[in-house]
Formats: sequence, structure tokens, C-alpha cells
Amino acid sequence: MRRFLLARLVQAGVVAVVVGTLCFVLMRVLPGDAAMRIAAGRYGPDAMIAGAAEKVRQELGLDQPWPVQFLEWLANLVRFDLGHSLVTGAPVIEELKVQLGASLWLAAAALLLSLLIGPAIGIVSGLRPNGWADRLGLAGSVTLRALPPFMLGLILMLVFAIWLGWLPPAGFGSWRELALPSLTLALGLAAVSSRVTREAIATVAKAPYFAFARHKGLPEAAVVRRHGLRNAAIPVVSYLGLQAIYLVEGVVVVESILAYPGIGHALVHAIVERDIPMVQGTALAMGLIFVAVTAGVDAASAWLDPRLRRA
Amino acid sequence: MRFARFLVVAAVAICLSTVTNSAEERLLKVVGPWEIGGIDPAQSGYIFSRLQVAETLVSADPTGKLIPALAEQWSASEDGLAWRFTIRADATFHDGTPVTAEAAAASLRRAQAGVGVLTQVPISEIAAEGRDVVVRLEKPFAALPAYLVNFGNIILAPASYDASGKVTKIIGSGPYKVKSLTPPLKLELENSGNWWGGAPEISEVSYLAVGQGETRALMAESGEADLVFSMLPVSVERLKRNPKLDVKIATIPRTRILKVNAASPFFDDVEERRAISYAIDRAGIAKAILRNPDLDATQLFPPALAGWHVSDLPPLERNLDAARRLLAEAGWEPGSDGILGQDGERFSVTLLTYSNWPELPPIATALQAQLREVGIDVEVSVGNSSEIPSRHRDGTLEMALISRLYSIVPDPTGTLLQDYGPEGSEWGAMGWSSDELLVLVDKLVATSDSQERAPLQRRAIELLQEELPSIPITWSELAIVANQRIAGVQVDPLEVNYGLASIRWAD
Amino acid sequence: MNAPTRIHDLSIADLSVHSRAGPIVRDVSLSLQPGRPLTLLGESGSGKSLVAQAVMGTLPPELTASGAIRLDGADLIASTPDERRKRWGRAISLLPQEPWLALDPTMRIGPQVAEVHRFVRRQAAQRSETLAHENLRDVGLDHASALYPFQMSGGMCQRAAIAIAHAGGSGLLIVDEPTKGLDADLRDSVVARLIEEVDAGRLLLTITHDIGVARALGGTVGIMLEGRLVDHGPAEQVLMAPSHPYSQALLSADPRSWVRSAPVPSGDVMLAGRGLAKAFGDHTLFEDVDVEVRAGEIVSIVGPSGCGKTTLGNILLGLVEPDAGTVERRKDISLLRFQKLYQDPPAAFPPHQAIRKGLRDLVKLHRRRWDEVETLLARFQLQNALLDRLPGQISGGELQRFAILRALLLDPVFLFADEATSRLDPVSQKEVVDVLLEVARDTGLGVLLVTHDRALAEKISTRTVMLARRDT
Amino acid sequence: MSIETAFPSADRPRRLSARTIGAALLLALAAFAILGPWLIEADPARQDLGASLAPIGGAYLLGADHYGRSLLARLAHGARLSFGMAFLTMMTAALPGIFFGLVAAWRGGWIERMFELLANIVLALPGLMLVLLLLAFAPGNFGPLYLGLALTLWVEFYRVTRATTATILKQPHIEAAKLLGFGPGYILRNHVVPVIAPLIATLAAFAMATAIIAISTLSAISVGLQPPTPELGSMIVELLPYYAEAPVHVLLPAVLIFLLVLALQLVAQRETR
Repeated sequence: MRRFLLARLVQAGVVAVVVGTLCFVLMRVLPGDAAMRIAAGRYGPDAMIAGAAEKVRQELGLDQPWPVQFLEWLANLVRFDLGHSLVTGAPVIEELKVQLGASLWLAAAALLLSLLIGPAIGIVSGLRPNGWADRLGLAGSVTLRALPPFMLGLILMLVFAIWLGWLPPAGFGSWRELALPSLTLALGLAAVSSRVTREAIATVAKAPYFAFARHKGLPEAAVVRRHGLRNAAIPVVSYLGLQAIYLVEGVVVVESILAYPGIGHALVHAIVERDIPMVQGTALAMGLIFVAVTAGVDAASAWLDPRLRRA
Repeated sequence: MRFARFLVVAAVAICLSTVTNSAEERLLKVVGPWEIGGIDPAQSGYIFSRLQVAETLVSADPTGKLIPALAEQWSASEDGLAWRFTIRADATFHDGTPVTAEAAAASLRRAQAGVGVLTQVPISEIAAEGRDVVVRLEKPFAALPAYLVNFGNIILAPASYDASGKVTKIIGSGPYKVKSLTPPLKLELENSGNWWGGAPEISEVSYLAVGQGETRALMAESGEADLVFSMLPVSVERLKRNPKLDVKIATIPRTRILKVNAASPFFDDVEERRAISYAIDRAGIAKAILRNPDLDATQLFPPALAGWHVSDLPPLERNLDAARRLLAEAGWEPGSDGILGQDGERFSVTLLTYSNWPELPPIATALQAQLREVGIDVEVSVGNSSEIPSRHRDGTLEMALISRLYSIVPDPTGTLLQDYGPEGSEWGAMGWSSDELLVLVDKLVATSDSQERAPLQRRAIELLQEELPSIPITWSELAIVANQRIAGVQVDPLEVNYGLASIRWAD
Repeated sequence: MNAPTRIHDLSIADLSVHSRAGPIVRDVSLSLQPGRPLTLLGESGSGKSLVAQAVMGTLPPELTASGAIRLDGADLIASTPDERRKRWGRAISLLPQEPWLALDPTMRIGPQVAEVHRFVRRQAAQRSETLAHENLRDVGLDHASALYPFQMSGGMCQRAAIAIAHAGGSGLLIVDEPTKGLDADLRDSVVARLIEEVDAGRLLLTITHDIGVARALGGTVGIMLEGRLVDHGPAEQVLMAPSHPYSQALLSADPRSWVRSAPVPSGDVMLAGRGLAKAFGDHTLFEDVDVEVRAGEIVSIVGPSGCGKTTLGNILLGLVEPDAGTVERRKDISLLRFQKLYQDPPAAFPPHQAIRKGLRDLVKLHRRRWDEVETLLARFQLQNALLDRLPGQISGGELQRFAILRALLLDPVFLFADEATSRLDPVSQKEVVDVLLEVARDTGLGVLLVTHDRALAEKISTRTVMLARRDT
Repeated sequence: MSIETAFPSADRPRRLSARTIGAALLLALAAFAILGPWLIEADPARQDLGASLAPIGGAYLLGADHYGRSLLARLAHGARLSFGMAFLTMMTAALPGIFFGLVAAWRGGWIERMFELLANIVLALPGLMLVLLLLAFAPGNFGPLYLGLALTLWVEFYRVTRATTATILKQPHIEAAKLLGFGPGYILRNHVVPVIAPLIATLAAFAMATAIIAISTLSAISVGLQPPTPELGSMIVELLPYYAEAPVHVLLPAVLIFLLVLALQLVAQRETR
């Protein structure tokens, strides 16, 4: 157990440094005058940028040689200080708290929703392969996967916000604003997870231990509950982990269409405005989330499948 | 199946809470495109000014006439080198402290040291004397009060700044005070309770920044927002048909112009610039893209801008033959591929623009297609707005489509001063300058007497029309959608202040 | 242990099983009483398992059974799926083949037994656990209730399955290939266990292709061929004096009844291992083993599974590096002439490549002539038609002979036969072994035979090396 | 895959038909994308503001967009663009992915560990960020867009190839083939490729689908390709505000994307299960 955690920590460290460095280098070699862009980001296109840019340059010490700036960043990183946003001037940590927080809420809600939809459908289809439920599920999943997320988002917006008028088309704060974006994401996820679950269940249903459970005389419900779900959950969980990773970045589209203040939204702006600390911070956060998620998945799988606990 | 049960429960829960939630508490919901970056006045002061959280010394009414705000009156010394602004006695900041001349002077000094418009005023000193803020100048500058209207010069309480002089929170003096701020998208306001103008009609306001124009329209239609700012032209059509909504439109002193590099071989000759102007189908653009034929910019300023629109000026219009003729005279011959050329050089230019204003890229593509017809090959590059200033400075800019605001101070003089100075400016002329215009602008800056100004203004416009240092394309309008739940909404073309305080519930 | 619900008689009358294509089991009549276990012998596809499935009521939907199966008067064929299902665990229980696959890999053994008390016999959770523990103790697994299947040996899993049958308290026990995948010693203990079941008053129906099991169980024996019951009677009679020719063939195919015919070495040492040792992690397989194989002889390595037989063979072939010791090969002989036969014939051929393609490429690669293949085919009685099938479509026996044929194309001097016949039914095993012996004799091929079947080793090997399992 | 062995009779015909439908659809779309642009002489960038939102039928076969550009022409070029880009991206991702996968599985050891690390880093880097960063180099250009996508997509190919190949190489028939004197080349051709080929085909189809969606999505949030490039995603977003006046116009590009991805999905069907 301790070795597991240690390994993860090391991995996290490596990811942090690699990702951060990579962003730094990329942002550095980007064309265009950073100070100008930051100024534009700050004061908007109506302002007289040129003058502002000079002030920005001095204020942020952008004229320092880049090794100095990089070492500074590293040093701060060790102190868990991600620096200040060049544009808003707020500490990156604070910005992340808001934006990453929002995205995580969104992601969590989406994941939960997709868990309510996907596996449920998957189990129903998997227990009767090629039954009508299965075919319906397949059709649905293929259709959903063929829809670009932004189109799905727009469709849902038209249906729920305009025609039915149930939910606000945009914004954030209460669950009502959360509903549309998370549903958009959830449907996309469920489209795949339902099939994964279906495969898993169908495979388990043909396993000798599933048959033996029946031959023991257990009632069907008990067979499915005690010997079906857990075994089927193993592949599903490891797959969900993968999804969760794509989720965190998949939110960007939904965010920009549905005016949701998430990490993707922030990332796009940060890159356009050359807000290096924000980009590094965001990437860092995402990288660490990746590590955390994989760790979580490993733990979950180990809990589900004792065979993985060997050694 | 357990999951099935979950599903049902969830569904029921959602429906129920939809019902319960549909009964809204009385909160004025405002939606606009502007995100709240930092809270420094120079950055997002306009939001706090428009939402009446913070105030400036001087304000302007929708016609552009200067009106008292925190300063109940002001006057200039004979030589025009010293201005006195008297702070009204009954003004208090949201933290309860009175608005003193010293506090106001501090805010202004800070603004002057920053990057805002005040940096362009020849100020030698800003001091507080009793209830007066005294601004001393190096040379007469009649437009000073107008400059103070700009959002960069809002007056904040001393407690708003930290030791280093950085703004940490917005403590203004307006009818609304900040309840909560979630950058970059959300701002919640409540009745400040101590505004000199009396209590606002509606005491709770929320502002949400929504970047996508289409989404803003949907929010208006779905009734999720009471007041929505700057609608896309296309949605306006649709919204007008909606019985539950009022659409209010005002032409604003913002013109979309084609900034050309008059130093480059392509545009060095005024005939060439005229040719370009002839090649452009403004009417088509206004009709098809802006959905309002009246926005066709026949000259730099729209009729609404009193004293700055010369009605009998020959309009800029499309005339392909004239365009071709002028280009031919300028020595451009069509090449084999239909693209013009002059001693081996193809008439092929890059048109920079940016998407901060969603209509710019479409207009750019329209221009691209139209210029192609007279044999000019244009490559559109949509980038960051900062590229235009930087390319202006290193002189590599060829053409840029920009949206220029002429009411940064209510009086366009300020902008003209910026844009058509001796060596041009990043949002104005490039490689072009006119001594006559410089003289005109200097005079305009020095006097505030409209009788004196009128001929000067007229001449300035004519000059710009003849010389076309930058080519007007279309004027702009501000479309506001108000739900009929609310009444008393009026549009401020200068976007100084949205008058939220006077909005009330219709019922 | 809770006494089994008494069942006095299972009688099968004129049982036939039909598929769309036609009957695949014809008029089987059998009967089974307490104290006299019934064992069905026959090669795979002989229909013996179908009979068991008919009794259990687990025939695939596309198959239909006719005739009568009476369990104390109740007709099993006539009964509805629900009625059948009600009997599972309560009246009839099934010992699955390869129990380590039939136990839930993610659940401890204790609960897997307890749930039978809980959900079948409706006991309280607490009580179920105690009962389950008793069941486990009865099969000598009292320490194992907290183990997961993957932590238990094949034998333990086998016994756990029996404990589950006990828990249900059924009176009829159907056992499907109880010794599949178990080595000799374990086999005997399983058989002993089954006899206890009979003594406890259960009816026992066993399906196997292992004559040893049938002999050990005694009682009644039936021999099936192509869906027919060709021989049926008391064990001693059927197994001593079989009436039907197939029965005779089957019995004579049992290594025990072979005449010893070990080839004599026809040349000098082809391959020798000296002082070989190998360990995986901290588990030592063997130490200081000496083997040498001379031309034309068959050397057998015998030992229980997991003792490192295969590894030893691989070391000699140079596929695995020994931890200690040396392997001496004749320098003047190309490595290509040291070949190997695999335990699972289908796995030794690329699954999606027709046999012909594989052989053609081999012939081309080593510039042989195709007619050599033709002659070998004739010699091993392999029809040309088989050449165009995929490995999956050919019986194990034939496939193993193709493997030998393939090896012979490189005229090998040494062949490592790794459990080469353990997955084959007796008859095809005999055929393959005969081929091996013949080849060894004619070509002076030295064979290293790895097997867990002592009888087989005794009968055909010049010398035998014993490896014991060392449990560390 | 297990399912198939279980229900051959029930499964085969349906699955096959789904795939054939997909294949047919894909062919039709490919034809439209390849032939369309030079059968339709109309210039997709040619504006005619007079004919803004011209109705379907009429002068323009599929109507005209808000600038009066022929939708038919734009759809054809858009299809070609999405298709071409997707294919290019897929190839650029697949070739190195497969190659690395094979090498890693074959050589194992530190080479494998190195590739694993590389793959993990790429996974940890938000793919979106990679694309955005690269796009920032040359906004609105094809190069960085497709490079960024390829950079994020190759991992999938690598992992599948490596995993499958590794399991194949463990099987006895490989050892047998080696003992029989067959070289790596032969083993690769006859033992490995036949097994991984269908998997790769599936991945390829999915990768292309992903690429198409990603491209259109990026232009939809206006960080992708630039006007007047007839890109399906940006076409939808450009036309969206007019959904009240000309709903069909908005639907056309949407439907085209949908069909493209759907076709690829269907083609990929069989091996996915």
C-alpha cells in the first residue's frame, strides 16, 4: 500500500515538472509579443495597447531572461505557489479554485448522470444480448457518438431552455445551470459506457462461474447481484477512469457554448492572452488530476478484483 | 434493478425542483458579453460604471451632454490651466466613509499614472482643496471634463486599495454595492442604501457574462434574463417578433473602419484608397451581415453624433467601374489570374482582424470577396487584437479591419487626437498625417464653445472623407433586449451608465 | 454435514437428443441407484455430456430431448424450466469441470458456500456462515474459507465445489470430467472423495474420458460412441471383458493396458543437461538435475504439475536460461534440428492460417520438396482434406500428428514432447504415441517426453526422470 | 467479441448488414467529398450578399448561406476538408503508433518502458491544451491543428498494438515458428498482422471520427480553422443564428458531419464488441 502511494507521488512529481516545463517552453517560443497580448487581454481592444504594453513589460519583468523566469517558477512550484495570473493579477491558485472547481463540479455531475444512464442501459442490454433493449441501446449509442458535443449541447439547449423552458440555457451557480452542461457531457459518456457495461455483463453471463451460481440453485436476482455486477464492474471501472480524464478537458466545448466558467474556458483565454502562469497552473492541475484518477481507478479495481492484490 | 430505481428517483427529483425553482425571487438579471477580468478600473471599470457601482466626477447624458455626477459643478480658470471640480456633499462610499476631494484626487492620480485615457491629458498636478479637486494643466485642455467621464476615472474609496496601491475590492459610491464577485463571469449587486440619488427601484441585481451572442439571445427568449446587452444583429430580427420582449436599439459612436498602411505601395496613393472604398459594398454588408441597411457608413460618423455628421457630404458608396478606373490610373494592371499587378508586384495583402467583436470576421470575409472582384487578393487573418498595434509599430501591417470607439471620452475629439496625430496611431492612421487636421484638432481641444467648434468639426470630417487615411465600412448599433417584466429601460449610446437604478418591475 | 435429501432412483429410458441436423444422442437407457455409482465413458463428442445435461436440464435451447428421465418418478424432460431450476442445488447438483473456473474469482470461498444456505435453504446470515464452515470442514477446507479461488490449488477448488453441493443437500450428484486438468495424485484423492459421496447415500453420475476414474469408482459403467450407448454393465465386466469393438479399442488405448515397448538407444548423446537448477522468484523448481538424451531413445520426465518439468525441457531446448548448470548440444548439428511438441495442439499453430499454408511456407523456407509432406501425410493417416482447414477445425489428435510431421520436415535429432498427449482422449493419445515411437525407431530421433501420467512414461520410455514438487 | 461466438446465428447477419450500410454510406460520402469539389464549379468563397440565405431549390441547388455562398459548394469542400484532414491525422497518428507498439512489444525492456513513459506523459497532458498551444503558433492553419490531433491520437494506436502484439508473442505458436526457423519478418506478416489488422482498422475508423468531431468542434469555439474556409463545424456556428429563418440551412452541415461520423462508427462496429 505504502509503495503504491509512494509510486503515485513520484509519478505526480514527474508529471508536474514535465507538464510545467513543456508549457513554459511552448509558451516561450510562441510568436507574437507577450506583453502586447497581455495588455490586450487586460484592457480590451479599445485601449491604447502600445503604451500599456510597456508598463506591463516592466511590471511583470517579462524582459528578464527566460531561465530566470523558469527557475522562479520551479522554486515557487516547490512552495506550491503557482504565481499570479498575468492578466487578472489574481493568484493562479485562486483562479483555479474557482474555474477548476467549477469544472470538477460539472465533471462530477456529468459522471454521476452518465452512471445513472450508461450502466443501467448496459446491464439491461447485456442480460439479453440482441434483445430489443440491446438493439435500441446500440442505435442510441452510435447516434450519440456521431453528434459533436457542441451540436448536442445546442440541441439540448433548444429543447430544454427554449421549447420546454425548464432550464436556463446558460450561466452557473445552482444545479439548474449545472443541468444542461452536465447532461450534454453525460449523454456523450453514457453512449460509450453503456456499451462497455453491456459487453462486460454479457461476458460475465457466459462465464462458468455465472452458470455454476445458477446450478447452485440461487434465485436469478441473487445470481446477478452477487456474481454478475461485481465481476462486470471490473472492466467498466477501469474504463470509467479513462473517461474521467477525457471528461475534464472535454468540458471546454460545453463550457464555451453554455457560458460555464470552467477550466477549459480559462485555458483557451490563458493561451490567447499569453497568461503563462495560468496555462502552467491549468495544465499542472489537469496532469495531477490524471494521476489522481488513475490512482483512484487502480485502487477501485484492486478492491473489486482480489486477483489484482497479489504481490 | 437498482440503477433503474436511481434513474426514476433522479428524474422525479429534477422535475420537482424545476417546479419549486420556477418561482423566482425578485432579482434583476442582467446579461452582457463583457467578462470581468481583473477589478482594476482600467481593466473592468466600465462594468462597475455601467452597473452604477462606482461613479466618475462627471457623467454624460445619452446625447453626450456632460452632466454632474460626484462633482456637482466644475469650472476652469481664465487661462484654462486649472480646473476645479466640487464634490457633492451628500456622497458617501459603500463603506460609509464620505466621498472626499482627497479620495477623489487619489483615484484620479492613480488613473493618470496608469494606462487609461487620462494619460493623454497634459496634467501637471491633481490636488484636493477643501471640497474641490483641482487639476492643473501644462496647456489648456477644454475636453478635460469629458475625459473624466471615462470609466478609467471612477472614484473609489481609499479602502479599495492595498498598501501597494493595488485595487483589492470595489468600494464605490453608486446606488449598488458589490454583494459577491465571481470572476470572470458573475457579479451580484445589492442596494447600497446610501446613494445621493436616492434608493434604486430594484434592490437586487445580478450580472452574468455570456460570451456567445446566440446564447445571450436564448437567455432573453427563455426569460432567464430580464435585461440583455449587445444582441447579435441576426437575433434581433427574431427577438423583435417575440411578444414577451422589448428590443431597444441605439446607434453608438463606434465605426468599423478599414485601417490601411498608407506607407505601403498598395495604399500610398489617395486614389488607391478611394478605389478600395469604391470597391466595398457597404449597403450589402449592412443589410446581410448587420441586418440594418442604415448602418452603411457613408462617412466616418453616424447622423446620431450631433455636430460630427455632415449630411451634405458626398457619400462613400460602391462603384466598381470607378474603383477599376482609379486602380488602373494608379498603374495596377490585371494579371493572368485576374489579380492586379504593378511592375511585377501582385496586389495581394493580408487583412488582420480579431473576434472580440463577432461581426468583424464575417465583414472581413465579405471585404475579401468584394476586393477580389476588382482584382485585389486579400488573405484574412483572424487573430488577437494586439497583433494590429504590434504590426502597426513594426510597420508590417497592410490592412486591418477594426471596430473603433469614438466616445472613449464622450467627445470624438479625444479619439481624433489619438488616432490622427503626427505619426498616426495603432487604431488610427498609418503612414498618413495632415498638418491641417493637426491644427484643427488642436483648436478643438482648446475650446469648448460649440459655435466655434462646428466649422472645425465639419472641416475635419471633410478632410478625413477626402483623404481616407482609414476607410469607414459600417456604423454600429447597440441592441438591448428587455423582458416586459421590467419598465424604465433606456439605452445609453455612450455606454457610460445603464441607468439600472431607474428600472422598475412593470407590474 | 446436512444429510442429502434421499433419492432412490434415477432412470433414463430411450433418451434421445435432437438438433436441427438430426439426432445426436439415440435411445440411451440407464438407471442409477444409491450405492452404485454410474460412470459414462467416451471421447469428446460421444454425447455423454449431453446425457448429463439432459438430466440436469441444461440442454442448449436449440436441442430437444425425447424419451423419459425419471427422478423418483418425477419426469425431468416433461418438467418446465422453472421446475427444473427448482431442483438445482436442492435435488440435483453439478460438480462443474475445472472448478477453479466455476468459482467466482472475486468472492471468498466461505461466502460462496454460505450463500447456498442463505438463498437456497433460506437460513439466517449468521447460521449460514456456521453451516458453511461445517461444509468446508467436511471436505478438509476448514482453514480455507477466507481464501479466494486463485489462492487455492485445483484439488482444493474441487473440494470446495463438493462442499457447495453438500450445502445444497442434493441427493443426485452429477460430476463432469472431475479429473480434467488434474495430475495423477490429485486424481486419486478426488475419486476417493467421490466414493465417500456414494457412501453418504448420494446418487453419483460421473462423466469422464479417463478409464482410470471409471475403474476406481466401480459401480456401473456405460461406454458411449457417436451418441449411442455401445456398452453398459457392471464396471468389472465392462472394463475386463468389453463386448463392443470400440470399448475394446478404448480400453486397450489406456496406457495401463499397453505392452511396454521402449525404444533402444541407437546412437550417442544428442543433448545433455548437467547440474541444472531453476527458480522463479523464491520458489525453487529444481536443483542439480542431470538429463541426457541419446539418439533413438525416449526419456520421460515425470512429476506433478508445477514441479518444473516443462521448464526443464525448455532449458534443454535453449528457450530458457538455467540458473545453474550447463546444456551440452552436439555442435555439428543445426539448432533447427531440435524441435518441440506442445501440450495444447491448437495453440501451436497460428489460429487463422490454414495448415497447408504453414507447411508450404516451411517447405519453401528450408528448400524441402512438397512430396515429402505427402508421404508423411499418408504415413500418419492424415487426409489431404485436412490441409485446407484452420487449426481450430481439426481434432487434437490429428493436429498433434501434424505438429510431429511439421517437426520431421527439419529431420530433427531431438524432440521435446511437452505433455504432448495429456489433452487427447485415450484413442488419439495412443495413435500419437505410436507415431512417436515409430519415428524414434526409424530416424534415431531422441525424444524427451514430459508427462504427469506415470503409466504412460513406464510403458514407452527408455529412462524416466522423476521430479517432485517442492512447496516453498 | 465473446458475444459473437455465443450467438453466431443471431449476430452475424445483423452486424454484417450494419457494417455494409456504414461502408456504403462512407463510400457515398467519400465520393461526394472527392468528386464534389470539381464537379461543382461554384467557388465556395464567392459571396453574393444579394442572395443571402437563398432558399433550397432556386438558383442555388442547396440554397446559399448568409453571404450568399453556394451551400452545395461549401458542403462539398467542407466534406473534402474534414475527410482529408481526418484521414491525414489518422495516418500520422497510426503509423508511428503502430510502429512504436510493435517495437515495444518485440524488444520489451527499457525501450518499452521508455515508450510507456512517453505515452503516459502525453495522456497526462490535456490533449486539448496541446492542440490549442500548437494552434497558437499559426492560428487558423491546418498544420498545427492536425499535428496536435495526431500527437494526442497516436497513443491509442500504440497501446492497442503493444498490448495485442505482446499477448500474441507469448503464444506457443510463435515459439514454434521461431524453432522452425521462421524469421521476424515472416512472424510479423503471418502471425501478428492478421490479428492486429482488424483492431487497427477499428481504431482507425474511430480516430477519424474523433478527428472530424475535434476539427469541427475547435472551429465551433472559433479556435480552429479560419473563414472563409468551408469547415463544417464553423459553417454550423456561422449559420446557427439564422436557425429561425433558415433551419434547413443550419441542418445541412450538421447532418453531413453526423453522417460522416455515423458511417465511420458503423464501419467500426464489429470489432468494437
